[in-house]
Amino acid sequence: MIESPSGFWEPVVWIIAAIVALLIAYFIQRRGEKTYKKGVQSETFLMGNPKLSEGETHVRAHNIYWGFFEGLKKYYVPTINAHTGIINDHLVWLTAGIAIVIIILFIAGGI
Amino acid sequence: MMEHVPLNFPFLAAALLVGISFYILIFKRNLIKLIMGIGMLASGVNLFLVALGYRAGGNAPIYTDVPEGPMVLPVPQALTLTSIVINVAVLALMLTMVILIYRHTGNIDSKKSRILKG
Amino acid sequence: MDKLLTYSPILIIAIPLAVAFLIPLISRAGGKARNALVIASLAFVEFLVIILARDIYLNGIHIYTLGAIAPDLALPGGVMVPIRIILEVDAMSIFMGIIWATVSLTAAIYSLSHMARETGQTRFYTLSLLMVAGCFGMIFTGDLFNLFVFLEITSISGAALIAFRTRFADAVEGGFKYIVISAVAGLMFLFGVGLLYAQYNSLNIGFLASVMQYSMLDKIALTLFLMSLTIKTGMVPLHMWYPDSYSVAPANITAMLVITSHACMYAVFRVCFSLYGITLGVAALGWIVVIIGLLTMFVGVTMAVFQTDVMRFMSYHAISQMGYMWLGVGVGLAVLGNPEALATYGRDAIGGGIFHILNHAMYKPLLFLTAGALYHRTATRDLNKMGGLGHNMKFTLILYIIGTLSIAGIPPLNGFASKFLIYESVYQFNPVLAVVAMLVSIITLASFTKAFQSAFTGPQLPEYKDVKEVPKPMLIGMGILAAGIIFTSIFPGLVLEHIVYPATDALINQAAYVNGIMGGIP
Amino acid sequence: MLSKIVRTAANQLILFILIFGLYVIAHGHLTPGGGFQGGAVIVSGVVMLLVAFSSKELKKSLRERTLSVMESSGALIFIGLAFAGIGIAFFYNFLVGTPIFGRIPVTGPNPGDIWTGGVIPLMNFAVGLKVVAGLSAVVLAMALFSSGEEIEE
Amino acid sequence: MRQVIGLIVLLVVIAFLVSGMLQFIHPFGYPPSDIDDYIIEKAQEETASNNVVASVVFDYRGFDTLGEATILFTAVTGVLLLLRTVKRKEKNS
Repeated sequence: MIESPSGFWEPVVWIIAAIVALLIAYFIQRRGEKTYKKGVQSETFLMGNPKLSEGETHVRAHNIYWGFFEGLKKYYVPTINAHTGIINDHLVWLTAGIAIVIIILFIAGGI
Repeated sequence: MMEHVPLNFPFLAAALLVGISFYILIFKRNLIKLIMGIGMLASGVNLFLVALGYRAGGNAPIYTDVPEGPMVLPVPQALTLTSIVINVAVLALMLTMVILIYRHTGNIDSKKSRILKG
Repeated sequence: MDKLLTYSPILIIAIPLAVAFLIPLISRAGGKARNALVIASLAFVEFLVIILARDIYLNGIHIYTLGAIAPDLALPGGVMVPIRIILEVDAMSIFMGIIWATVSLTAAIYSLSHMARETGQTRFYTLSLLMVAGCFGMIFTGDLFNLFVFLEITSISGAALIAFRTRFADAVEGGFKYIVISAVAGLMFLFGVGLLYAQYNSLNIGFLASVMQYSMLDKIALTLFLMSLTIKTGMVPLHMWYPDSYSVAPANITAMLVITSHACMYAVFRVCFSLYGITLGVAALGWIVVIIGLLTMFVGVTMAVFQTDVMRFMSYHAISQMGYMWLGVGVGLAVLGNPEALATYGRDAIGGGIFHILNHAMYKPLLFLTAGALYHRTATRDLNKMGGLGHNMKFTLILYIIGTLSIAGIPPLNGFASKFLIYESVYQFNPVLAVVAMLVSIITLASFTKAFQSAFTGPQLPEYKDVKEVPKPMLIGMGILAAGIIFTSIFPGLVLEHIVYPATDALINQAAYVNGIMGGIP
Repeated sequence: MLSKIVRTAANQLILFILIFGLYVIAHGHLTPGGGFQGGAVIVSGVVMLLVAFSSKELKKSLRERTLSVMESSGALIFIGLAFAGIGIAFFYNFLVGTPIFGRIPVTGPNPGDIWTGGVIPLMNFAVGLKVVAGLSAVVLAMALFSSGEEIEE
Repeated sequence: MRQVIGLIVLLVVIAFLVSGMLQFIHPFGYPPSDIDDYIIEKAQEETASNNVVASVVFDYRGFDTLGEATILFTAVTGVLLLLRTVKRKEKNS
């Protein structure tokens, strides 16, 4: 039981609710189509083309979210270009961070 | 005896050493020069630490046949000793890794010898 | 028992050190004796940490003065200034200590069979124990220079362990980047320590906090501390070395390195809250940390989406999860000045950040260890070459699913509980921050679904037809962390009340930390 | 493997370097110096031998296994001395006032007495042993590696 | 571009360090010293050693020295770990 300023979170209640929802879904699915033939309808249909071998049908990692990457090229290209694996550039970032933070603290003052 | 040192000269020297070593770390691509820069950075910090402990006209803080007079602070000297040994250890490990990088990639340029990026 | 409790802060640091010095001699007797010694010492350290934690939650801060006439006498001889090195263990320290003891024991059990085929195991275990001791020293010490020394121990052993597989060029490169960054960061930290020593002629955190004036040199020192410690935690934009180094190490070492970066984050909290504390009553530092946290979350997760090296992918996710902690604690730091805001949502924000440290310290090592299990069987880290491994590695699949749901903050797992606290409290500080945090959580789930699909599901690839489940010790090591995740998920309120909020109050309450050292002296 | 003159000179000089290093270690609690400094002096002698003779020759007399055992024992002596005082506190100087190294010098300037310092001289010896073994192991390993020799496990 | 940014931030950092060193720190040779005065005064009867630096290194701050020796041990172990089994790798390849 976590009390937060505007709400609470109790996992046990959530789990019970989830189990109830699963049971309801299961009963709905029980009343579904009875004439489902497993062997035939679960095969991949490739427009009548010859069946591909295993490994060719597996979607490799670099194909997933390709569109996401293409859509955000404006953000991604400069970000990836900033990640030069050169150690000197990392140290430039460190020096720049020191300079920026010290200027901010110097301006902001304090007690 | 350097009783009257103008404008904190040793502290200024330490700060400038740190600055020069940062210049090396930023602009030198040769890994051996990079390690030299880290060594200079460590010597700048050690100079700063040891200069903190100096007391005008002080002797070394060792009572064996010491002449009369004030003694310089012992704690910064102990800190400097520790930091020197730590620096030696770090440099030894870095040089080992540079040897291995040279064995693998054939050069010690931080741009040409990198594999991981992005 | 009582004396053991008195000596436990030093024994927790000194026993791994002594065993590490002993291992090169013991290993003459064979590998089995060495491994048994390592596991036994780590289990004993775990036991000491647990009894010490129980006493601290009951009776408050423990201090241990090294070399004094009485260990719990902080100021011997009636002087007003602490002369010797003092270990000060409060609720926050022991919180990190519980995490570190558990994860190091888990990683050691895992490495029993993950490292079985490698050469140089004796020195591997020696360096692992030195890393354990160094991180415990960082967590428990109350002395700035001592913190620097143990930071260097952790960095050097970590660099040597990252480059453990010297037959690969990228491993050596990652180790070199790690040691260079650590050396520069350590020297910057030492420069800051020198600046504080020049003004107040002391190295003790509690004493310095009692005389801190926030002058110009203090500002320079604060900047050096912040930058030199946050670059070790992989904070954007100083994160670029982080995936390079963490992705090439053996998986059990990466699981430990994640907690060492958490220890550096603990040092940042210690400096900000306990050393400077109320004296920096300006919101500027808090806003700096908050903006850093947002950048860290967003850049980390977006860079992680398209990675194909599984360890590198998880390293970027580690960066992005660090952002949540920076966000929560930064909000608390920004409102440290005004008490009513701190009471309404600041304490909850800091508590959420610290609770997220606990959760992250359980599920991120679990995910790294599952990645190591994949590497153990397929001998590659490239997700493009994997596929259909779930058919044979069912237990690894289940553990990976637990870790994934937890890191993505899916109810009812513990990742959701801490993110819930962070969202709720940050929303009252500034709604935009909470929206960005939720967006980052969604992208996290999406990218982990990608890794899950490409590694475990799909048809059984011909080259992995006869791949087997990983051996038992690795499953046991991962199972301990999974059990911790399940427990924290079912009883979040219990953990929050008894472990997290004491740590939060120990951070906020600076006077208690100072009084732990300075005793009755006003 | 340098010329015969260099090797003979190195054979003679190593004695003096050893004696000077041991003096610096042994008087660490009276004069400037100590375990680290004296150990570094002795390691400079080892480096001189490494330059004069080849690393193959030196490997016959100094083996990494022996060096690592020496280093571990030095570290164990050091942490053991720290543990020995744990009855009062870790790193407590428990030898002050006892017959071995226990005499307390007169306050203020004095000529110095070797039997003072408590555990400090013993710790100096432990650290000196450790530094000698460790740094010579590093130098020897680097020399053997760059000359393509096998480095034992 | 990278050169310009590097130079600018470098100059900013150097300027802050030098200003701190010149203006705000105590004058060279006259440090605040209450801990060190106590140590210089009490070291002889507390640690029975003439060399105050040795008594600080091995008694007052002995834990740092243990860490320092540990760092040396760590570095030596790391070097010997990294330089292992080179011949075997060359044999395999």
